[in-house]
Amino acid sequence: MVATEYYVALSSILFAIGAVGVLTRRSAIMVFLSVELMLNAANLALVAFARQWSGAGSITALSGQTAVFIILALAAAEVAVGLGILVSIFRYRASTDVDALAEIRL
Amino acid sequence: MTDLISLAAFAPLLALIGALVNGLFGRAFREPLPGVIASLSVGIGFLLSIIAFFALAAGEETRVSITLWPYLQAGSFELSLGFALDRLSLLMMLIITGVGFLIHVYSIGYMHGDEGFSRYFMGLNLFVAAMLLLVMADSFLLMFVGWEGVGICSYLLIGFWYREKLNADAARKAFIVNRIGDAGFLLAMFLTVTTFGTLDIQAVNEAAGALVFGSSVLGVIGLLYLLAATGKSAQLPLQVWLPDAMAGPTPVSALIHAATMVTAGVYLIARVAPLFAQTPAASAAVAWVGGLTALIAAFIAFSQTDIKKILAYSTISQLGFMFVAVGVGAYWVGIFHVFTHAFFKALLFLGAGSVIHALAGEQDVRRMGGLGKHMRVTGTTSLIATLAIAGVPLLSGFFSKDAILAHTATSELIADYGNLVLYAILLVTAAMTAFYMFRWYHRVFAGEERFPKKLRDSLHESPSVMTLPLVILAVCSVLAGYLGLPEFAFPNWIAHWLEPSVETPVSFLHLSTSLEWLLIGLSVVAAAVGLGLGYWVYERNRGRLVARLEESMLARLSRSGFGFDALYRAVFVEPAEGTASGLSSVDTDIVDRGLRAGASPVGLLARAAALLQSGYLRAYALAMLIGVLVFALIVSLSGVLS
Amino acid sequence: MTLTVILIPLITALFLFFSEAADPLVRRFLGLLGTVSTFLVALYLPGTPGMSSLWLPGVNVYFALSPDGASAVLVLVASLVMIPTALYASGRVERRTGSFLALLLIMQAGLNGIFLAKDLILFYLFWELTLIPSLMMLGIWGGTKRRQAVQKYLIYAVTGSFLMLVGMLALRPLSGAASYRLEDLLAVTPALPAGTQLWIFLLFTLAFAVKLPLWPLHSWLPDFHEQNHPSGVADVAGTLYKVGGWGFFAWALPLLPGAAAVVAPVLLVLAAFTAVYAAVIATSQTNLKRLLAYASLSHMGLVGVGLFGLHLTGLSGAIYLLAAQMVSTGGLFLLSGMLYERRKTFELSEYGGLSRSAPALAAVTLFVLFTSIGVPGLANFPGEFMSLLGAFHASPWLAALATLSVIAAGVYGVNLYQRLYQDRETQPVADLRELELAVLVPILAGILWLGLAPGPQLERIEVQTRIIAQTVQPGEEIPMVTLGGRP
Amino acid sequence: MTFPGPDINWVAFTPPLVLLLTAALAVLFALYQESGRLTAQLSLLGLVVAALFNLHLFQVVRQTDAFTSFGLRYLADTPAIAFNFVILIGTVLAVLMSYHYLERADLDHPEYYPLILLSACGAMVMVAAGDLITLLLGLEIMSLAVYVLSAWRQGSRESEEAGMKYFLLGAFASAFLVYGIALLYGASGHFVYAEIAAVLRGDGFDQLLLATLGGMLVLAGLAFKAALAPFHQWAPDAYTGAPTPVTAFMSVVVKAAAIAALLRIFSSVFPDLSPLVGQVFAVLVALTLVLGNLAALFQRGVKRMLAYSAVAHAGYLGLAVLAAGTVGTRAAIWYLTAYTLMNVGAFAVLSLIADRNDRGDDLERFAGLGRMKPGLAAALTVFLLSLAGIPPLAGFTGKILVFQAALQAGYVALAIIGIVMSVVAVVYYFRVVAVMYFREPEYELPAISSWATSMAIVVTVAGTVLLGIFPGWWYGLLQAGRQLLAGM
Repeated sequence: MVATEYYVALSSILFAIGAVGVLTRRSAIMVFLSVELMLNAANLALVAFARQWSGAGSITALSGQTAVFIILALAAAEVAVGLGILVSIFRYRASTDVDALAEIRL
Repeated sequence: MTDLISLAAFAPLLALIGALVNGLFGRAFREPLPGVIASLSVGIGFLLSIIAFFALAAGEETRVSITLWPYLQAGSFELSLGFALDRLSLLMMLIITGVGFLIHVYSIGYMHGDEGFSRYFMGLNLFVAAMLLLVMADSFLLMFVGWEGVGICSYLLIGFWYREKLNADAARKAFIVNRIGDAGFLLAMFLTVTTFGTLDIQAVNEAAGALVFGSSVLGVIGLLYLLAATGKSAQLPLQVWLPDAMAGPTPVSALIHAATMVTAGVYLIARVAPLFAQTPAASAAVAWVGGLTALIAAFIAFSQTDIKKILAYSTISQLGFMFVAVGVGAYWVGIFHVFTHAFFKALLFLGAGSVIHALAGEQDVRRMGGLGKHMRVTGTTSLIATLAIAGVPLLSGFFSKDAILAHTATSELIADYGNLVLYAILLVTAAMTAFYMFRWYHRVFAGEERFPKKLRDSLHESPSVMTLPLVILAVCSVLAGYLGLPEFAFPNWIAHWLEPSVETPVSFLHLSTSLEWLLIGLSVVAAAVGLGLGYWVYERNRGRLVARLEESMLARLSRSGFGFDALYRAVFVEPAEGTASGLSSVDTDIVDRGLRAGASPVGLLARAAALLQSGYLRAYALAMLIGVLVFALIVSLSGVLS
Repeated sequence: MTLTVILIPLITALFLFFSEAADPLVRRFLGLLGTVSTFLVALYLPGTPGMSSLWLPGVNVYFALSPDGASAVLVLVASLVMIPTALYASGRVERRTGSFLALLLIMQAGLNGIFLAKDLILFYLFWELTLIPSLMMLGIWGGTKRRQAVQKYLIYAVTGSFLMLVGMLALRPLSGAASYRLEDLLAVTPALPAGTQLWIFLLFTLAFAVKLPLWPLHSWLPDFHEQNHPSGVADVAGTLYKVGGWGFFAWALPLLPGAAAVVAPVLLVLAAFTAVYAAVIATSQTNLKRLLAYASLSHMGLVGVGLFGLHLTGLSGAIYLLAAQMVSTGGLFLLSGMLYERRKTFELSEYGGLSRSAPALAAVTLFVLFTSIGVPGLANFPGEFMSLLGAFHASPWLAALATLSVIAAGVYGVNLYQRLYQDRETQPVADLRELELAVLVPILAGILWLGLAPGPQLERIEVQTRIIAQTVQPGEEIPMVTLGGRP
Repeated sequence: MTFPGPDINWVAFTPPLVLLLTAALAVLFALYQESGRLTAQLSLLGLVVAALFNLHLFQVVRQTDAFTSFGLRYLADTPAIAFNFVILIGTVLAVLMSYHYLERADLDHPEYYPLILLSACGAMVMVAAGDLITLLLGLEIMSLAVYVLSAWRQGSRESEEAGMKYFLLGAFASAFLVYGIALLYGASGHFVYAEIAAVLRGDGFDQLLLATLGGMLVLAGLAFKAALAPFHQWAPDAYTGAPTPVTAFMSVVVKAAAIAALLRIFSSVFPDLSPLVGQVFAVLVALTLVLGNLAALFQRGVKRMLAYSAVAHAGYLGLAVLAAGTVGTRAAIWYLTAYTLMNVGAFAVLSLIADRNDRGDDLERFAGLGRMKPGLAAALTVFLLSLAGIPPLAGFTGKILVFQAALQAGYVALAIIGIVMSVVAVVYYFRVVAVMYFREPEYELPAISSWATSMAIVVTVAGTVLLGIFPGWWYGLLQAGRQLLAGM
């Protein structure tokens, strides 16, 4: 059986990639997708931990797994709202460049 | 008896009421009324003082305390305002109210027609009230109330004709110089409290008597009181204000700057005689200050040309004599000279006032002369006063001055501090006094008429309201001395009278009768030399010698008042003004700017903080990520370290 | 009863805010009604019971007021000064008089609160509350450079007071006191460790030194006075609001005696220096209001001298001087307003010889000036004397230094009088008007009252003085002074 | 495997439930409406009903005991109920502010009010959350609605920029939060605060590093919502760009919920983590106080100044959070109550002065306001002075409480930093007052009349003043009943 540490390591790498993506991509869509990657990295960690805790008691293990479902649902809701705003912006600016969103400053 | 003595306590109140009435309603009164009110208030005070005086003389007790009301009182704090009427203070009261009354009456004539008539009498009455307070006080604090009070009245009256800048300047100078002395008085009180725990004069005197002879704290207290006294009595180094103070109306000069206020310093030292008797050092300082002042002022008086300034320097010089007296431990002698001086100096000033009145304001003796013929009463009375102050035997000044000389020569208190040198100085000064007073009289009343011819016809003797006081004062100037005939051969009333008030263990060398007569003879010689020299220089030599000496160093030194004004201007006034304006710019430019500069980094930081908000989303994300990474780093490091 | 001296001005202020459209006489009546009735209540205040009710339960702040001792004295004197001040304001402030009077009365309420508060946080509340009306008066009715003056004043005042708040708030948790009430704090705070006492005391000092004010934290003062409304009314209020000395006296010294003993010598040096420094600067001022500002700064230096000598006599004297200078300095500012009304300037070079056309004004000015420079028999003297005497016990040399300010005071006092009223006569001016006379009578009465019979008020002040003396030097016998009578 | 039946205590979450139902109903109405007036009125009704339920809940809690639902996942104790009141007040005020504003700004769409209600509902869930997942749910319900609201001004570059920034950064922060939750779960095996704390305190616990790391990430996620530096940078921009009523709503309700969550976590889970967490949080608070206040100092736009000031106030709340579990919780609630009143009040006045597109909030525009609109100027003065912490207004008492809390927790240096920054704050708040009263009018202001906004202003002024003079009443209520998780 693969040790939990490996899953967690993988998840943290995914999380880091997501974070770097947020910082480096200029397209709002790509930024958002990077965030999704980070959320799913967390989901991976949760699942891995849930398996680790499966010996400790049914509720403990299950709660981790159910949390993943809730987070998935939340991510989906975020997509809905985020894309809505994005579309609205795109309609007026014809661009999704986040660096263009710098008119309010100082 | 006590009740009769206590009547005197109403004297200052009466004067105060007089001042209030004139101050509030004076402008509504017609001319003589304010003067009458003022004179009456002082005159009644004089009567009360006389009653109290005789009551005290007749009674058993030598001191009556009257408590007015508690002043500073809280818990064991206690300071009641109260009067102490004893032989010394009652004598002073007699002088103040008596001479004061005469001068008030004189002023009715002198100030005739002045637009500030009622204001003048308000000031004069207020002065009498304050001066009475000063001498009647039973504590240093109340004495200080009077002390500052007379200073303020002096200020008001010197600057009476305030629209002349010179007069206002003179008043200001007098006030400020006096304030220096007052600061000394304050410090003296502080040290008195910390040393004795009380400000009650009698208690301090008793406690001081119990302290070690010559203890340094007593010396310091003595020196501080001396500082106070030099301010009020125009002694070195604070004498500079008195000549300028002549800017006030002449009766004011007579009352305040000759007869009463300026003697407050002498009174103060006599009042704390037991304290000074315990400290030869401070006493010697008093005596030496007095001696040097007497000499220098007499020297300056030689060359003055203002009829009043000559008298002012004479006053300073005579006050020097008094200081010597109280400095050598002869306290009653000091008061005795205060007493006689009050008459003849007031008389001299009033005479001068009469002259100025007659000459329509002329004050320069170079434009006078020969006035005796035109103003017989003024001339005669002035002559009496001149002879009295010159120390001509059998007149009052002779007795008091001789007593000072004799006691200086025989003082044991300051025997270690060169009392014989001091005696020599005083003897010379006595001769000088006779000389310059002769000059004064001669320049004004005798010799050729140097005033403008057109004045000649209008020349007149002053009205009787002015001459009557002159006559009374002249009589006193003759007789006052007989109250204090030389002790060794004659009955001396004043020494006996004052003894309970100024009793100290100070003793004087007991001389043989012939030596005493020798000392008297020396005094007579000094007066004679001075007068004779004066006669020769001004009558026989017709001033030619003087004219030749006019440009000599000494003459210039004398004319410039020994250069004190210039010196003080350069050493104190200008540096002080410079410091003031310098500090003023330091305050706005350095202190203020400095604090503002201290706050300026806040402004820079604020702009920097605003700049952090770049507007770029990815920069914000970076900041968040850095935050999280730093968190993680801290946690991991702590994990590794632990 | 105690609360009424705060409520009356507040309620009057409320009416005044809405009196802008009313007849000027209505405003004057309201102003007089508020101030006079406050004064009357203040007269009966000493000896009445205080109040104490829980105000903020979480941190145990009590709404505790008590008119004991010095509190009642200061309330009484401040209320007296407020009567002529309000009266004069009603006649001299041209724009939005109602609001001005309202702010004035709010200040009065705040001041009374400052003096009466017996809870540390409540004290702070009133302390800060009073700042706002004072700022508004300066900002709305002030001169052309008022905004700079406001900013400076605000920053100085707030920096000090906010830091003090930290010290105050720390006091209870660190000492374990039951509440912020004075009595509860007094029971435990003197036992705090020296280090703790020290930093809290320093925070207190910052605020109180700004408001005393003490060199070098005084820079706001000259600008504050120079820029305030030319009637001088706001300056009077500002003068009453110089309550730093009260802060030290009522709170910092008794609560933190250990630190007080350490810091007071330093503060004594600063205070003595301030007294002389300001008096010397005053001699060179050519603007009437700046001159008065520095003169009052010098007085506050003397208040400090009395306080930091930590001696019974000086402590009582300092508070007495604080009360007395309210009347004398207040009177001078009102007189400056009257002069301004005649000449439309504060530059002394524009004045001269006014004594001829306005003798009564001249006489009153001289009288108040003499009071201000500490002439005995008048209001300032007893306090000044006792302050210096107290300091003399602690340090004769510093007291002597501070005494030099007496001389400098003489200089600026008579200089000022000469430049205003003596010398060559300038354009004649009107003498005192009826309103002005009415304004000045209470001031003169106050000067005589405080100058001639300080005994009863000093007795009240001493109640608190003893507390300080006992906590600062426990066990040590305070040398009692018999200033007169036979020991 | 046995599954215990759900332990649902419906009374415990009646207030958010009412809001949820009202929101749903309002959305239905919205389908048939052009104007938002009806939905606004319905929302107000719902809010009032929710408040009544909350009041009832409060009475029950005072008389009996705090109660829970879903195990320890939903807590209805005194703090939660008090927070509910704060949220309800903030929401009512925001609705009142929006009532005429939306019409004037041409933003009047009926969906606006349901979104506000949903957001408030999410905030209430967050406040009551007793476990990390409930917390996350509440946070997302609240945030998603607010993202939309801040971008409400369609076609406005600022508003859309605000919405987009807020959304993207918010999602980014949520990722941290979620990852933190995962790590905490990994370390302890639980999501419920009480259970996590029990595990952490248990014998043989050896995952402190992992748990602390998780705690830090959770902290970062919540710090974002509370706008604590360095996670605050979205706030000034979003606050500036969003329509003013939304800004007001965000700055109080979102902040209240985030602070509530922080308080719960700080009083249950964090005490058992490494003490580093507290220290790191203190640094965040200090940073927030410094950056927020300093950046506000030179702002020319009043709205942006208030935006930065809102950041700064997160710092003051942070002072109370440091003392969570003891006096801190009550201090924070009290402060938030005052803050809600004065901050919304200030924005409400601003909305009556600025142009319809929120432009024209320059300082110069306020010149002479004291003369032109004395009532508005006086109200704004009250709010600004209260924000500055000047007695006897509510902000002053709040300041006393939070500083007292921080000092009691031993953070003396932090308190001094905070108070120094308060001095800076007084300067920028008072500058507005000075401009209003000390200068002559320069601009012609639009004549805007709105009874709803005026009512909001009257209520907030009254609240700010009364709460300042009589602070004991509300604080006394906060002391009643029990605080769950405290001191665990």
